[in-house]
Amino acid sequence: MRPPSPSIPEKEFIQISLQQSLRIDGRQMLEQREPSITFGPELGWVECGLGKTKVIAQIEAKIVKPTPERPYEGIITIHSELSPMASTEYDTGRPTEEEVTITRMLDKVIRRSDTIDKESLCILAKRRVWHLRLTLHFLSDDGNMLDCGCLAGIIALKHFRRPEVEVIGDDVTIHPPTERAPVPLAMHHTPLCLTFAFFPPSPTSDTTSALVLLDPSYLEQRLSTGLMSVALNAQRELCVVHKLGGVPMEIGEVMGVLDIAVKRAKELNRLVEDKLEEDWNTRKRIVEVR
Amino acid sequence: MDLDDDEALNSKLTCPGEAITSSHAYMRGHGTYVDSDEVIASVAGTIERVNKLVTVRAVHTRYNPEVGDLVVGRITEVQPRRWKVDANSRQDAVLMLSSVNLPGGVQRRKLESDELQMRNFFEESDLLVAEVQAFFSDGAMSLHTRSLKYGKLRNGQLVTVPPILVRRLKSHFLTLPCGVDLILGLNGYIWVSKHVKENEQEGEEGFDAEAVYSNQNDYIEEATRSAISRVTNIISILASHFMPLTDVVLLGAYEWVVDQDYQAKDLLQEDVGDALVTAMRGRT
Amino acid sequence: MASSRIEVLNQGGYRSDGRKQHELRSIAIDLAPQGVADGAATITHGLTTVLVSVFGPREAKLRSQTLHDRATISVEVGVAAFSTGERRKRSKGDKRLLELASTIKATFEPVIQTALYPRSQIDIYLHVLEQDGSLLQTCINGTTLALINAGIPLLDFVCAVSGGVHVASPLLDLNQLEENDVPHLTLALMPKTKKITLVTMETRLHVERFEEIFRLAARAAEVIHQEMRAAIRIKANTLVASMGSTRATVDGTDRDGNHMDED
Amino acid sequence: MNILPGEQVNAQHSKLKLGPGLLQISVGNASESAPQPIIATRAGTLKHSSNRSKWWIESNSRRYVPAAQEAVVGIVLQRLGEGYRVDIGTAHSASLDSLAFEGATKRNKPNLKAFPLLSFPACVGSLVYARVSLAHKDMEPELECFDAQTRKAEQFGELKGGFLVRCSLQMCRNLLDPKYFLLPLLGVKFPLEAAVGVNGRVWINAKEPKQIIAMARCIEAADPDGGGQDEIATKKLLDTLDV
Repeated sequence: MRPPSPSIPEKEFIQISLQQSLRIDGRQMLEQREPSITFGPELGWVECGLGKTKVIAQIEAKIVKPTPERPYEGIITIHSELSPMASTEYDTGRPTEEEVTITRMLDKVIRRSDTIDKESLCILAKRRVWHLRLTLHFLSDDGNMLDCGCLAGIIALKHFRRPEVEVIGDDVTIHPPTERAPVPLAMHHTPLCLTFAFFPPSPTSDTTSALVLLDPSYLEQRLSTGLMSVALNAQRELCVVHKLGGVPMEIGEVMGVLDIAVKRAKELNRLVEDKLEEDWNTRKRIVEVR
Repeated sequence: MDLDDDEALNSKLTCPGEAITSSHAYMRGHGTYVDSDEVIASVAGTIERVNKLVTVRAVHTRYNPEVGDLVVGRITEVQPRRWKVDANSRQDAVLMLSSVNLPGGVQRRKLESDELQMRNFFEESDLLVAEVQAFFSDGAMSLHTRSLKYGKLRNGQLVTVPPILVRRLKSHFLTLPCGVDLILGLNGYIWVSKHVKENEQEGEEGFDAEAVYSNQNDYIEEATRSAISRVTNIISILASHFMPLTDVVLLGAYEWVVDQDYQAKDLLQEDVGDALVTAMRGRT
Repeated sequence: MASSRIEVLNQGGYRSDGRKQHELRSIAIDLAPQGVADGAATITHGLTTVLVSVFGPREAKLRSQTLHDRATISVEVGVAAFSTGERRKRSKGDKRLLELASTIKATFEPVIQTALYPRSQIDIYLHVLEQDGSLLQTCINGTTLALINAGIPLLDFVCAVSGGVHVASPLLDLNQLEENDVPHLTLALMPKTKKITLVTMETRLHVERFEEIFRLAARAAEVIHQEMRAAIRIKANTLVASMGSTRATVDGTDRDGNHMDED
Repeated sequence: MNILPGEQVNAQHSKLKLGPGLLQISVGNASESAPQPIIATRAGTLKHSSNRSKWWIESNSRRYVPAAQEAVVGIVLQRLGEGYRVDIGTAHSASLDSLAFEGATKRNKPNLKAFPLLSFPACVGSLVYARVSLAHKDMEPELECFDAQTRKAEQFGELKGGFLVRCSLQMCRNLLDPKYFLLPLLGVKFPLEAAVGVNGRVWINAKEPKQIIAMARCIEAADPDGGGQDEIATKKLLDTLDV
């Protein structure tokens, strides 16, 4: 059975407290839940959490024949499915609208924004390319699975190292990690996804502009009058802007949200880099010894 | 906008999102909403004003029921003690078992056995004529057939038109001189059938259960059959040209068709249809 | 989709199809009824054509899907196999079509006054007949027209337009060729409040560039609104005139100097 | 004593009563000297009454299994002809009769249409505080909003305003324990209201939204299945919350 929609007192209380800029979990309106990032023993395995929302991302690489349309490019596929494990709201079978949104957004953020230099994944034109397979497991849903999933996916890509290959003529030699240090993927940029939720302003206030909050929790996401997701990198380049319906906003408001996103993306990017470096420092010793 | 100019306000067209007037001076009615002290249209149609009430009547919309309306409907579902009836409205209408006349006299009490044999009275896809009795809290309408004029329909065919074209008339039961009866449902469903003579319409005493809930058509003559199709085609043509259907128009149209000696199938030709509409326009 | 050798914008400031940078493609709107639909519209932007039928508000088919306090909206998008240069059949479960449908649904949910029709359902069926870029724009504009045609109460028109940036020059109403080549966005605007209900962009673009095209597209949406409104008014006028009940003046424009005509 | 599923429990009494988490299984013929063995079906702490006649396992979970006479907080899902469907977090939704309210009797049943609307204008999405009047494994649970003997509302009925917190079942039982530290700790800071359902839902109310938020966060922090903080840590958290 699907859980019932939030009750009237919950709905009213969230609205009243947000009008006073108070959030149930004690955050500021534009504060993101501190992402928890745990790396697995293997490279390219990461568990990422925002509050109780948890996603595992994992990367596998294998060598395949390229598609005839793009003989010089590697292949990236993303596999994600919301199972009833994340929340009783999701069912196996026909995908829900949220699932469609999440998978499409992941595709746009990670694949279509040219994150990975696909040509660098080519080993031997028309014959051998790398096929990267990114699998996302959504473990639990406490709101904003999209940001969490994107973050996990991007970090996993940055964390991953593929074995080095050597091409002499038509001969391809794959060096196992024990022989030569594996190489990181060539990435153009690091897009990060930030989701904002909107709530109607207090009826007593003068403004008609909506209340904006970052990184909605489950309840906030369910009760909001609209969501807007922005994926961008630390270089102030927007990759995806996604505001589907929901409360209408003025142009200025939209630009205001984008400005906030630009600032937050820089901070988040810093955090991701720090975490990766920290993890790498613990591993470097082992890799170099070999 | 000049609000004192009643003529202008009454005959003006508007579109969704267009401000009509101030919400301080006027009250908002159907087809409008209020935002920042303005009454704004939410449908495309004509602005109508009754005293301080401003409404916008959509040009084309589904049927909006009102109590006392005569409707023609089709049974969609049989449920415990009630039937669901499609009446071209936003929800299926409800016909309670207690709102129909049962065989054996008007005063007969409902028995539990009646609940078990509801399909003997009406079953899925049966057509009926009824009156809107009341509304439920969620806006669904409740129908009744507790008059000898109402009940199951047979001996004819249904034609559907936009509901706005059926105007409120003194009587929605019309009889054309060609032996055809018409029931103009306000929901845009029109029943065209063989004429039943007055004295054959069951009186209080001669309440004929068999006939009322019968699923069998009477014998219909060739001439009546072609008259029925002719009338049906006339209605379709008038509706496709968005002509309101009144008794006068329908009678006139039928006469015109007979005068011009057109058969039912001739009416399907576009030029004949256009000529018919032009002729009718000229009269009104 | 090999990148074309045709210039997106040539030195004379013309685009591949001969348009200027800010020029929209021709718009054709047909509001004639289609079958038994309560409202229908066929809209063409250049060589992109979408046919929209709206049914309802009517009894919901599945009782489990009804909402006790408002109407549910369902949207389905179909694509004709012949609509693109390459004949290709899209399955119903195609993620892109599902996304398009859920985008349209989310766009119209806050605009349709669903609270007026508890327990009912409004079905919107779109069929793409021709594709040459700006598909979402065409779908949204067509849906707005079909909903108005069906007499379903809306807070306002929803007018969508696409835009892109070639090097540093903003372009409006992109065709397929441009869409493949330049970063592009689609936005939908409610003309009365000039507020944005939808904005979607899926290619890399600097924030400053984004703002420029964003503001430009918002103005273009208002121009499209004029076209759509004129079509609705002409249709309404003809219907009202043929009903003969009210003596409406048969002209597409109104005389009260509405504030939406300012631009 | 901690116990795991499958472990045998040495419970013996002439009038033995088994509570949740214990099961008597049938193995061959039972006799006076060798009664049928009793095993645990849940992990938890084995408890028994002082005279060793009643045995049960206390454990923490989030899924509520209804038991008669327990107070629960539910969400109204639907209005039916004669009552309401209420979600109380169980496998099946519960039913609440419109007659199960203070003042509603069979006699004024003709007024049914108007009456429950006045006393209990619950629409879909409202919260109710009710008591489980029927809990049977083969039937859907039934609720009532009065004391069956006195027919008085006691404290049951619709919960207006406030906020709903979800927590583990153990936390609910803790909150119901008058010796538990949390509610007195909060009560010192500001006046508050709380309706604790044993189904893992607690309705809380106070004057200021930030006080309600403080309550919600403290319950979350002290929940053995959540933050698991003790009195000192919870007090520290509360002191940072500016209430």
